[in-house]
Amino acid sequence: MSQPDAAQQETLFQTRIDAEEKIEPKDWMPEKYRQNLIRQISQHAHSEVIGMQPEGNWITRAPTLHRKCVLLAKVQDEGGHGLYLYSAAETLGITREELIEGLHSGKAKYASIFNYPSLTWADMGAIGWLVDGAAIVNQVSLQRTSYGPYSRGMVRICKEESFHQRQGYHIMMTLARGSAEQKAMAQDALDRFWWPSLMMFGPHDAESAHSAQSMKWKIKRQSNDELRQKFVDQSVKQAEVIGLTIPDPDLKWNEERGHYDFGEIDWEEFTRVINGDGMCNRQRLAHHIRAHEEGQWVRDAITAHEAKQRERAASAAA
Amino acid sequence: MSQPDAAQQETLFQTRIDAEEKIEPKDWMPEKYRQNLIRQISQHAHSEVIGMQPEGNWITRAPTLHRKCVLLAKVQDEGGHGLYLYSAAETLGITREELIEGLHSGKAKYASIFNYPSLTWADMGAIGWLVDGAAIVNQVSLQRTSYGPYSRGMVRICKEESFHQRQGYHIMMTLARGSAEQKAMAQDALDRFWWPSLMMFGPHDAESAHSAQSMKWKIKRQSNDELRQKFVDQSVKQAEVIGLTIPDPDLKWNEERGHYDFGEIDWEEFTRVINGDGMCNRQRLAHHIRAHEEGQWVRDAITAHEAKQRERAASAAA
Amino acid sequence: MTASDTQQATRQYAVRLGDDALILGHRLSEWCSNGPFLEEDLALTNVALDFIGRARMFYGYAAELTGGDCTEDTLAYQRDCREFRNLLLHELPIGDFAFTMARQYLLDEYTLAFMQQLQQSADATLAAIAAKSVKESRYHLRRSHDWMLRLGDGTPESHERMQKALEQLWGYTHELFDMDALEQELAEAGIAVDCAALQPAWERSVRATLAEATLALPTAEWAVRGGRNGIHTESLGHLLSELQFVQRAYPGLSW
Amino acid sequence: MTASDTQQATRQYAVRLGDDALILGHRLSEWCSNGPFLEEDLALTNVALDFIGRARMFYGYAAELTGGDCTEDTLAYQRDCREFRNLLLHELPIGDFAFTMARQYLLDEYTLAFMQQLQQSADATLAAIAAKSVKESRYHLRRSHDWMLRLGDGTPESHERMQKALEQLWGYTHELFDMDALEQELAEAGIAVDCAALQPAWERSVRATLAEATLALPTAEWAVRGGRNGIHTESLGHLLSELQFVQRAYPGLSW
Repeated sequence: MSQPDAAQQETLFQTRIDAEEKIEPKDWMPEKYRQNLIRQISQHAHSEVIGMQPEGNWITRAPTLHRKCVLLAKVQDEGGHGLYLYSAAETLGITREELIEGLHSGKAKYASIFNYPSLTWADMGAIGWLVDGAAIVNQVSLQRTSYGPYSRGMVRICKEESFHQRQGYHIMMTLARGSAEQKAMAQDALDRFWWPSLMMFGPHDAESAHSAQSMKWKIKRQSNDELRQKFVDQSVKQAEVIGLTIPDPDLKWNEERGHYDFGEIDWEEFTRVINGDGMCNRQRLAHHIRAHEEGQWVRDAITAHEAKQRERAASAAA
Repeated sequence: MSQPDAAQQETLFQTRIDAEEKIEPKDWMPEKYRQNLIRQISQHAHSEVIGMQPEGNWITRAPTLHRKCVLLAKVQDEGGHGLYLYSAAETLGITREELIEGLHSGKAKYASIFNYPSLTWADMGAIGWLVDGAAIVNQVSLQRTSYGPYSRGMVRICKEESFHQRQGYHIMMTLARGSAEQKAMAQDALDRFWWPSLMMFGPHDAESAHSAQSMKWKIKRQSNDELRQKFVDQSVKQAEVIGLTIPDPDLKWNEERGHYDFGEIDWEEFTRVINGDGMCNRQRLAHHIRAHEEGQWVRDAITAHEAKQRERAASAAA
Repeated sequence: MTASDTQQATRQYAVRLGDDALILGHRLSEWCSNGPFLEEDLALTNVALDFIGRARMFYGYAAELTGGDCTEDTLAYQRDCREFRNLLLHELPIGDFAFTMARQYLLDEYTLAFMQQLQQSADATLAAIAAKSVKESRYHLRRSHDWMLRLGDGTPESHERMQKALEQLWGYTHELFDMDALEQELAEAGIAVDCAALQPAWERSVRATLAEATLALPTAEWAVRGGRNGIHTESLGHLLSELQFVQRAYPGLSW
Repeated sequence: MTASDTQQATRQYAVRLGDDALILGHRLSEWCSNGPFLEEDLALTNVALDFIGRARMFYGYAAELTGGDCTEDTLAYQRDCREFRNLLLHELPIGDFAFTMARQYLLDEYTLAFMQQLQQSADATLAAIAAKSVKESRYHLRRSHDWMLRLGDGTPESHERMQKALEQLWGYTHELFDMDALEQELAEAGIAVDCAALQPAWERSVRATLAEATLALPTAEWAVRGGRNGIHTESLGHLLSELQFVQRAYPGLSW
């Protein structure tokens, strides 16, 4: 049987995509599809892992033992998501070590929201409510992504994330119903995290570099602006319930569209933070690199120990 | 002129001592006198330096800016005392590096009181009042020690220490007159530091290994027990003034002796702590060793820079 | 002891055990996002969570025995250094990964045996907490025991780090087996564990593990004690300033 | 501005300058008993003392302008992270000795020039504090400048550490020269320093020193800002939990 040529394969591939079939690791796929997926999954994985830092920053200072346990479990879940996602990326023929190198060299990105510092306990609420909230909107959509392992990872992750979002919202609610100081703390956290959360969905569709092809390949299923709108709509109501004010004077219900209109995002800030001028860009990477380097001797010890074990097993068998 | 033989020199030396003449660095002195002095001065110097740790432990947590400044200045003074004393020791033909090696190897000792942890802010009061207080009693006596550089160092140090003692006492007074919690904190600090302060004067005269010879050479001018009694007498009154209770049921005024009688010291604890089972023995040494090792590259840089400077000066002159 | 004496003593005992768990849990939680690789990061966080959960159970019981406004949180957040009663081994700063794992191993051997005994307590609540803890501790011990082998019998560097950690920790282990009057009385009443009795088996297990891990049993004779009397290392105060910050800065609120 | 506006703005300005001094002083004080040798330990402590003393003067003045129960200590001990207004460079963790010294040098160049200007302030109290600060800062600068040369032009290791420290610090220096509306208005009233105007001379001095120290001026373009708006690095909260512990744990008492 002759090999189908590249064009045939590509057509076949697109037919499968169009038929909503899932692509699996051993299936043929265009190199750009593979690269695009690696980029997206690795960014997603790194986001989960780097996202452990701003929340990890409050574990030792959580105000009650109950909140401390919930936060610890949450951060652990996020690391777990990072693990699934690294595994999903590995099915595309890249190693964990390569993925980490990409992060450390700056070649691979992570969600820019984690370049904002977590400054008060209320930030644990805002991050859970808004950042996880935005992530879920995106991830729910990605449950239908065309690559099988990624899609299945999203299903699993979505369940946990919605739990996290409720916990974050509950922190905000408790603060908003607390003392004047606590309410101010909650409002301040909302003020700081609102716009960066909207930025999480990426540039407007018209300006989005990877969007068109990703939509065609069904790596992405909904556009940045559609997802952002969905997030705004749900968040406005949630803010109202607990009496916090979304920091956007242009926000108002548009009866005709059936959606909230909202103000323009400060894309200059978006670019500035992505390009390295966020409060924590350097800190986040330096932290990850330091921990990785400090762990080298531990990883070496495991390798050495396993080699010794194998040798012993071999000489016992001989 | 023939060299006087050793016995003659030793007689001459003792005559000078007996006449209250100060021995200066270039004077002849018995080797054991020199060794004895190095041991004592280095122990004294190391005590000043290691003593910076328990107080340094509260600089970042001092409860008012005023107290913070006073404590910073105090710790700085102590380091300064360490410097004078290292210099005094160096006049006896030992280098700073050798002195520090002695400390790190455990050959040289420091005052065992610094093996107790500083656990509350009141400990800054108790250390100033009692530990510096005990040190002063000893140092006032040492102002008349027979070795010139040591004696002059003591004069200079005594002035500052009495200032420190007043500051420590003032902290205790403020706490003792404060809330019930504060008063309890002060009493607790007194309870923990009282007995170790009495131990600072060393074993009873009868058991003191170096005492007889040191007294004869006038390295020491008063016995351990005399000095301890003096300290007890002054401290009892000071405690009364601020309404704190010295933790010794046997303490009572002895009209006949004109001194306070006091209970027996727990010499087992004394030995235990000196021999390494104090709360902080390992921590104090490890801290000093770590800082010293971490500073190696800095000291190397100074040496290298100075060498470069000299070379440049030489080639400019050539 | 009268019933009220017993209750008061049991309360103190529960606080002690809560303090042990909270402070060790706190130290372990400091590893979050600092582990040598992601799986281990999560495992450490997971163990931290077990210990903080355990602290909540012991404190919850102590609060119940205390009555009034006392809660697990007042116990955790409103006592200063001198009131904490944890054994010192739990509070030592985390050090490097070898130090953390050596401490964990030494404590896991102890804690598993301790909780197995406490399951037999005449106090039903303590026995129930212990039953839950035994399961966790078994898993903790399997993990830390594996690490002893991997690091002890790994590279020369890991071996050296592990040996050094053991030397630094050893003097703090003796206190684990001390019985003071309170625990003596409670042990006689069938409530507390006779931890002095745990020492021989503990030492046998530790010896066997170290031998397998090609590590030497520390020989330097030193012992530091004080935790059960509220005499701590200087690190505890710093830990508490962090742990308690929010509650101290904004007292009396709900979170 | 009305007189009352001016007073309110001056108060805020004094708090900003107090925050700069306190937070840097705190960081320097962390070196106590951790310096590379005893003389340097004392010198660092001494500089720390100058800065904390300076903080007291600025806070004292701010407290006077505030009235009521406000004191230097309520300003230092009763505000949380978001209320602190120090420029970020002051709060960064101490790092190694090269990092501390490079930070100190960059700030000493700035602070000396700043205080020389502030001496001319129409506000007599600020001018007087500045006059005292100028003397101290001259000494600080002499010291940190020497260290730049010694470490930059010392061993390969010290050179590398110093270069790395400069790279890590550089993005935080831009904020030193920002003027917001408050400072703009106060500068127009002759009270505040026009710090934007200090930049050219600062950069000339820094260039000259780095050249002499065989160090390269960092070229990476990045800038982090936020201190004057209470947006801080995550390190500040931890610093405050330590700094404020006693006052937070035992509120409302005299010490």
